[in-house]
Amino acid sequence: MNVEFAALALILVFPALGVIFNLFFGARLGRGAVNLVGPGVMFLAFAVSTWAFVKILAMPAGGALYCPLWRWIEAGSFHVELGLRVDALSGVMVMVVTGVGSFIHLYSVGYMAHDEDYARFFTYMNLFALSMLILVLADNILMMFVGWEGVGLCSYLLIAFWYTNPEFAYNGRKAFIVNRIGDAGFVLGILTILSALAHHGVWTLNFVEIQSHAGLIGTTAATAAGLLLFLGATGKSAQIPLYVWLPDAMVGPTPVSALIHAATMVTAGVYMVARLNFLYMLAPDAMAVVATIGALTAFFAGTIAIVQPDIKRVLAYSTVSQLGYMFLGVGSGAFAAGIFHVMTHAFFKGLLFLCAGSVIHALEGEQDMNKMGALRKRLPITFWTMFIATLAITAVPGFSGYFSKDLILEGAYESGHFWLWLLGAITAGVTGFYMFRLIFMTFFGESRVEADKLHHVHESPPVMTIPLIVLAVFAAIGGWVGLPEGLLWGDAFARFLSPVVGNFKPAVEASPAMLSAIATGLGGLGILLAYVCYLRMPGLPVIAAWRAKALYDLLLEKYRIDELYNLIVTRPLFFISDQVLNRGVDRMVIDGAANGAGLVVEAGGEAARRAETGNVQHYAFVYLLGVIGIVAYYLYLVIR
Amino acid sequence: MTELVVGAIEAILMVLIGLHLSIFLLYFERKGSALIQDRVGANRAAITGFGRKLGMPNLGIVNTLVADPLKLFTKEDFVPEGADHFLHGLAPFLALFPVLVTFVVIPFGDTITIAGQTFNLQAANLNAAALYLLATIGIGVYGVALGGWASNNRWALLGGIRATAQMISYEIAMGLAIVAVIMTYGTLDLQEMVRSQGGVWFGFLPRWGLFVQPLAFILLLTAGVAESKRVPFDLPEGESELILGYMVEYSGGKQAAFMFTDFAEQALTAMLLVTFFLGGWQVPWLYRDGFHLPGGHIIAVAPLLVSILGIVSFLVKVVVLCAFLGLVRWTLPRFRYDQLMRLGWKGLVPLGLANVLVTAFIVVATGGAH
Amino acid sequence: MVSLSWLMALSAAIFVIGVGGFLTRRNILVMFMSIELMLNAVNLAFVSLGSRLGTMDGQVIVFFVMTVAAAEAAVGLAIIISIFRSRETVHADDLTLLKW
Amino acid sequence: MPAGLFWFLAALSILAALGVVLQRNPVHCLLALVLTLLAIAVLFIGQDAIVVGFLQAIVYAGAVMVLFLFVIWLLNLPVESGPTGHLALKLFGTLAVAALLAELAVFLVPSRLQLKFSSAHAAGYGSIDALSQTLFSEYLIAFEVTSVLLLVAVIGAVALARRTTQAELQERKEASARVEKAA
Repeated sequence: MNVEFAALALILVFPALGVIFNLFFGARLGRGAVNLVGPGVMFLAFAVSTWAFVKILAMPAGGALYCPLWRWIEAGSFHVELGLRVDALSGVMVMVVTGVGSFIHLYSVGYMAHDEDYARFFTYMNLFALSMLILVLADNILMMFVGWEGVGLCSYLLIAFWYTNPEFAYNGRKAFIVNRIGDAGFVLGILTILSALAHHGVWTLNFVEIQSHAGLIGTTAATAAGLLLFLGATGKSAQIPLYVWLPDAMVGPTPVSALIHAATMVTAGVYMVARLNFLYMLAPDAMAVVATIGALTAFFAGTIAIVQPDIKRVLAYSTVSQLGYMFLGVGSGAFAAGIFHVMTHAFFKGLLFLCAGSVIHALEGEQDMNKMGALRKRLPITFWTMFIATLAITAVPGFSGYFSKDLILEGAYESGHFWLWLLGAITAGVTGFYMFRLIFMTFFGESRVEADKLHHVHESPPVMTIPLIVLAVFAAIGGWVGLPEGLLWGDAFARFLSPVVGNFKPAVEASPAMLSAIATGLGGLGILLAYVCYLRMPGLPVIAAWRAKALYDLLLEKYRIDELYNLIVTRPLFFISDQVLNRGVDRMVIDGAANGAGLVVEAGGEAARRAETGNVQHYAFVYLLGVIGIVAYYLYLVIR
Repeated sequence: MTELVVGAIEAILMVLIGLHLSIFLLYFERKGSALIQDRVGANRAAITGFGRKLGMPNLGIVNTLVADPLKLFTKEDFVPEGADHFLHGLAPFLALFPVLVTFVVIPFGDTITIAGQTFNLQAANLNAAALYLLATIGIGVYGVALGGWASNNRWALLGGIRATAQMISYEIAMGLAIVAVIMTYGTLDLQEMVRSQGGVWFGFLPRWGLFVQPLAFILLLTAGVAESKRVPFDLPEGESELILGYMVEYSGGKQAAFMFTDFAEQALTAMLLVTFFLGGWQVPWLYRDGFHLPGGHIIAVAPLLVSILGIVSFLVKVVVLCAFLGLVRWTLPRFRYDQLMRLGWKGLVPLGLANVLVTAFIVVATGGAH
Repeated sequence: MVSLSWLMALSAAIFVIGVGGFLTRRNILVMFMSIELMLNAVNLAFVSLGSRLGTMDGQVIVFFVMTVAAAEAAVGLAIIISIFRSRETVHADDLTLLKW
Repeated sequence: MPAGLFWFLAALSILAALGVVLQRNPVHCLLALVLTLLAIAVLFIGQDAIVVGFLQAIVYAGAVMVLFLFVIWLLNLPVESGPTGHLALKLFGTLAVAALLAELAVFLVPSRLQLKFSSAHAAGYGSIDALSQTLFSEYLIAFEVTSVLLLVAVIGAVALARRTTQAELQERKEASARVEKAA
């Protein structure tokens, strides 16, 4: 059942107005206006989203709202109609984006209170949210790509927000370029779908229409399209091999990190895979690749997070790891579980970043956990909210992360990926370890804060703590919409999404309680290990690091993936650019042609200029010769 | 062949009329101005006192009409050093010739029937006579221009330049006036124009062009005076400034030719005004069969007499107008050169254009002149 | 009736005389006059052909040629005066500024 | 047009045209040109192109050529003494002109002019009526454009020929001084 609902456009209009206002009038009208408008438009969009979401809930299963806009491209039989569409899947996403986004915006008011460039900051933030909303609301894949590109651009702008620092600007550029690689795959994926359908005379990019004609797409084409699109997703959602930009993105302001990691951008890949579930269902090989990459990324990033000293870097790798879970989920066919994890992750990871921001704010920009400790008493609200978020991410039963992660692991196991399940379960332990390492090092133990900063460590203002508290509530209870089957309202979330993403069909029978117990047990083990290492025996990690120095260094240096990329991609590229293209092609061939043309013209001109006497009669004489010639020609024609 | 002979006779007749009018104007110049200025004027030459013996006052008429030309044509023809001999000689001819050939298109009477043969009293019955007028008047510029230049004299050159500029400027006003007239009558043929001025309006008012095109009349009058370079437009000659302008280095017969040109132009102007605006040879209320007086009375007149009356009417009108032009010459002071140009370009030309425009509207609105 | 060939021959002769004048005279004013000669030769050809064909088009074109010649004379002579003011000469072979 | 008149006018116009080219004195050249124009005007009228013929006399000979005369006076041109111009140009120019004349002459052999001509004209051919009918219907746009051309020519001529007055020079100097001061 589809219902036209024009107010959907407002969800885009409000942030767009915010962008325009902040861009053109923000700096002129001052901080007060910007602080009102920047988060204000997001809350308005949130309100409209809620309205739309309530309407969807009120509809029978499978209902959707749509809002046609205008015909964008028209070329022969191919045309693209712009339109917005909200069904169960995009409804959840739009709620997450506007909801979490709103609170991050609100938090930013406090966080950016001392920054001069607040207007530019909120312009980018609004634009970021706008792009993500376009991505989510799009009813066709091309419009989705517009949003896809938009978030890429905004991430570049925001990561390099403090562009006067060359390193920050470099990191912004890195994010942009790595994203471009993925985007190339995405475009090719779109074209693959288009050509596969056009081959059968169907010219469309609309999701609903693609789905209704999905049978026309062959397995090979579906696999190719799925893999190419997934390449885009690895770029945007920071999966192996294109995850390298995300940890470096930490140089932007912390609310930006929260926005990137929780509400926008990185979840785009997961959303895309879930949105095109019908395509992936046609291509089991592509699904397997997605699940494998997801599980590997989850484990791989988790291990790096273990040794990182920078608080935001730990969170960044944890995001990469959690995103790996999501891809494991959608790759196993448990699309609802993946999206469920997107939602819960938005709550707790947004909260974690905001808390980390609060800590950094309190310590005047200090991000090294070796210079923290014992902040529990000084930052009570931050501590408690962050603790709740940590419980959620480590999947302590009852908290939101528990339900979603459980469903993913269950899906992985039941779809027959035993090894991937095992890897995911181990990663749960790793998660428990590095998250509690973060909590213990930051809030417990001896204070290692530098003396001159210690005396004005203070709790953040209410404009920052209120979003923390709100998000903490959701991080705690947000998972209850997906209670295990048979308990109270059962798996309401999956039932809600099933008209869009279909029901999960297990291939292998398993006991959910057993799987859950193993994963939770491994998580508890990780927590216990962290407790032992960082509270009971603080010397132990140092000894371990000394004993296994090679491994420790490898982890600390992120498996030297960046260096590897430098070696196999960047340096050869530079070499070819400089030695072959620059010195060979550019200077010799192109410059030679250009200069040669110039030389020929110059020499020719030098010879020809002698004919230019400047005397009009000489010119007239030559003209006359021409006239005589023409007359002679006609004479020839006549006489013949 | 008869036609050619008749045409030649008529042409000679017309030129003679023109020349005699010029002589009359010469006389008027002398005695008329004297009258206006309250002096006697030319009074010395009375051959053998012929007139006085008969008790007549000394009119000086012989002096003016005979002695002056005699003196002029017997004087030495002097050409200054460095002058262009050929052009110096050619210039007076170039000035006079176009004016004299213009006379032939002026109709001086209706058809006349003698011995069963009907003659049109117009030397050359051109059907584009109005254009012919403009062409010959345009060519007349070269006489004075070259006369001034060929004399190798600064005064003469200045006079020549002034004359040229003045004549081509006022030619435009003249042309515009004539265009309005052409539009009114809907023809280029002067005889037809005069014919259509026969008859009356409201039972008594002659259908003269003056009542239809009063503005064109004033324009043509002004421009005609300027064309003939007479006071108040005699700046090219300007005795007090340029001695005698383009004529300064001329003497004898050549100078007489230039003088004559001015008088002939004056006569021509008068004839054109009469032809265009004063009914030409038309006598008020006189038709082919006699006078039709406003009251309804008809006085029968013999056809031959009607034709002769027409010729007389034409001559009378021309003489009266010539006299009027002479009056103007001795009444108005001379313009300054900038005033002259301003009057021409900012006064007459816009007025002429407006007149043409209004005429065009009326002609179209009343369904054409045909 | 004069043969059309003779009329065209007259036109050609005047045209060629104009061309010759343009090529051989130094004075740009006289060169200008030679151009007028050429224009008139062409006008004569137009009128003659139009007269033989019985159409008014030839005459209309002559009318336009005259108008254009008037405009050309006005501007051209103004240019010659400007040149004379700055260079004190009207000889074509002294006016060779437009060369290498 | 009587044949005798044609031969007379043809001889006159060719002689006058040669006069334009061969006379040393620019004023004589100009007079020769006027004579050519008048001869051609009569040729026009002789072929029933009455209006155009008279216009040729009024506008071309009577006004445009006077402009030439003015310019000759204004420049105070001396009579050219001795042979002028490049000898080579004269030689080759004459040769080229002769070649062109020869070519055109070949064209004009009567047997080659195989156009279908009528010598009888409709009533009113060449009259002001006929010319106006054609001019204001078929060639209306060209006619209007010509008026714009004339306006442009007038403005261009004034702009080119007027001298800069002292007051204007002073004003320009002050303006540039102001600009420099501002900068």
